[in-house]
Amino acid sequence: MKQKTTIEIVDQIDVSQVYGELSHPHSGGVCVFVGSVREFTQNEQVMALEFETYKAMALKEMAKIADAASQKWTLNRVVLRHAIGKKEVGEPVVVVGASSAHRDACFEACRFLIDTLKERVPIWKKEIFKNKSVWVSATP
Amino acid sequence: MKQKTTIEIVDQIDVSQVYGELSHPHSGGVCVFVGSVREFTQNEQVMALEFETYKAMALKEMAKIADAASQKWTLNRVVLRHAIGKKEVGEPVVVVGASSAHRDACFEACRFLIDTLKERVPIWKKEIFKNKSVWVSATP
Amino acid sequence: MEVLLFGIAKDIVGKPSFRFEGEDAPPSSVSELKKRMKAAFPELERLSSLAVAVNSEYAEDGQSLKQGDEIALIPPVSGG
Amino acid sequence: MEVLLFGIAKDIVGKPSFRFEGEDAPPSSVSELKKRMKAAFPELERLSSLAVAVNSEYAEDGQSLKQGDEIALIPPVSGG
Repeated sequence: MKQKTTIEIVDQIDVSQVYGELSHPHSGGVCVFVGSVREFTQNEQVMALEFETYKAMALKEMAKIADAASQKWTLNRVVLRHAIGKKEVGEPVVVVGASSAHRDACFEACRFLIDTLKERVPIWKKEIFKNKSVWVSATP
Repeated sequence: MKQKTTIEIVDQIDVSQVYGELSHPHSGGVCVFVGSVREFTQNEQVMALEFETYKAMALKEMAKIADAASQKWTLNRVVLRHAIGKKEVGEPVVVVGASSAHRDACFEACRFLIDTLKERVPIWKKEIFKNKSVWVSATP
Repeated sequence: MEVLLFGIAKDIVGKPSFRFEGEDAPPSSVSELKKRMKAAFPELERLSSLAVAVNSEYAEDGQSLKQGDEIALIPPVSGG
Repeated sequence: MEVLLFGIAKDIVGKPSFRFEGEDAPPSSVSELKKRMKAAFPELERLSSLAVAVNSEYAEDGQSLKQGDEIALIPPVSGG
């Protein structure tokens, strides 16, 4: 059976839809990771995050990550979805997940999806503080 | 801040509510595991699962697992929810999750929650096949 | 003294609880309870494991039992 | 030859794309592109890393560039 993959860059993430996308009659386990805007970074209060992307490339990289995951593990469904634009504290910015027959595969794949997304996908995050804003990880 | 924990045994799981329960302004990451009824076990077709529990004890054990997790990791929210009764293929039967500032803690805690739940919580699952039914793991 | 039964233990005994009554004294410890239940229902020997809960907590073999305790047999769990 | 700019690279250059035009030939390889961009905008040297994408794929330093390629500077990514 062909694995079904959902790859998206969106303005707003609806977290409630991901389980339906990952659910599959041959899957006993679904693992989902949601990243959201945290109020504090190294004790400084974050007002919001702003995300931008090189969309054509980001979608290609996300598809490569899904392919790599489905070569490493036997997965029935994979989702990678990232939001762009301005996000307030508490808002979801990324959701990734996988479903598989047994839980080992979906846990390991889910961790791989978010780790590799953060390493490779061309998306940039600016932290907006009260009196300044900073592109995250841009400088040493 | 006190960690908020949700511990429940229910007739039906609504997977869409769990993100709202785990979301927290100090959490950058949420990890959720959903276990559902799989169509095949060792190549035999499963018609349904039937779950029963010793509820008073199950709730106590689930609360102990949440406490143990929040001692091992710094978590903002923890959810353990299990369904009982008859469940068809594809239906969710268990959802566990945790949220934390960084993703390491929520991934590790989520895995611990489901592994320990499966080891210790007094819930029993009967697999209903076409011509027989079997209490899972009951005999060697 | 009543013993709550679940899952396969309930099927083996044929009812959701079992009562020690009559002339014999009820078992005074977890290990005695297990021994007497297995003697009365030999099929319990076939299980991968058999634990006992006292007042809805797992109990060690050496734990003593008293009237009024809530006692349950816990066959191998299989949640999730 | 146009170079797409994102994140801090866009801020450093001050616009969303940069064009090599006029008398100088455009850069013929990824490494030459990086060298010339850093010479024109020294603040790019401060970045933790600077990658180049050609036709929306990460490109090695040795890769050659030709007219019509879609070229982009990729400063350190920070999604998720």
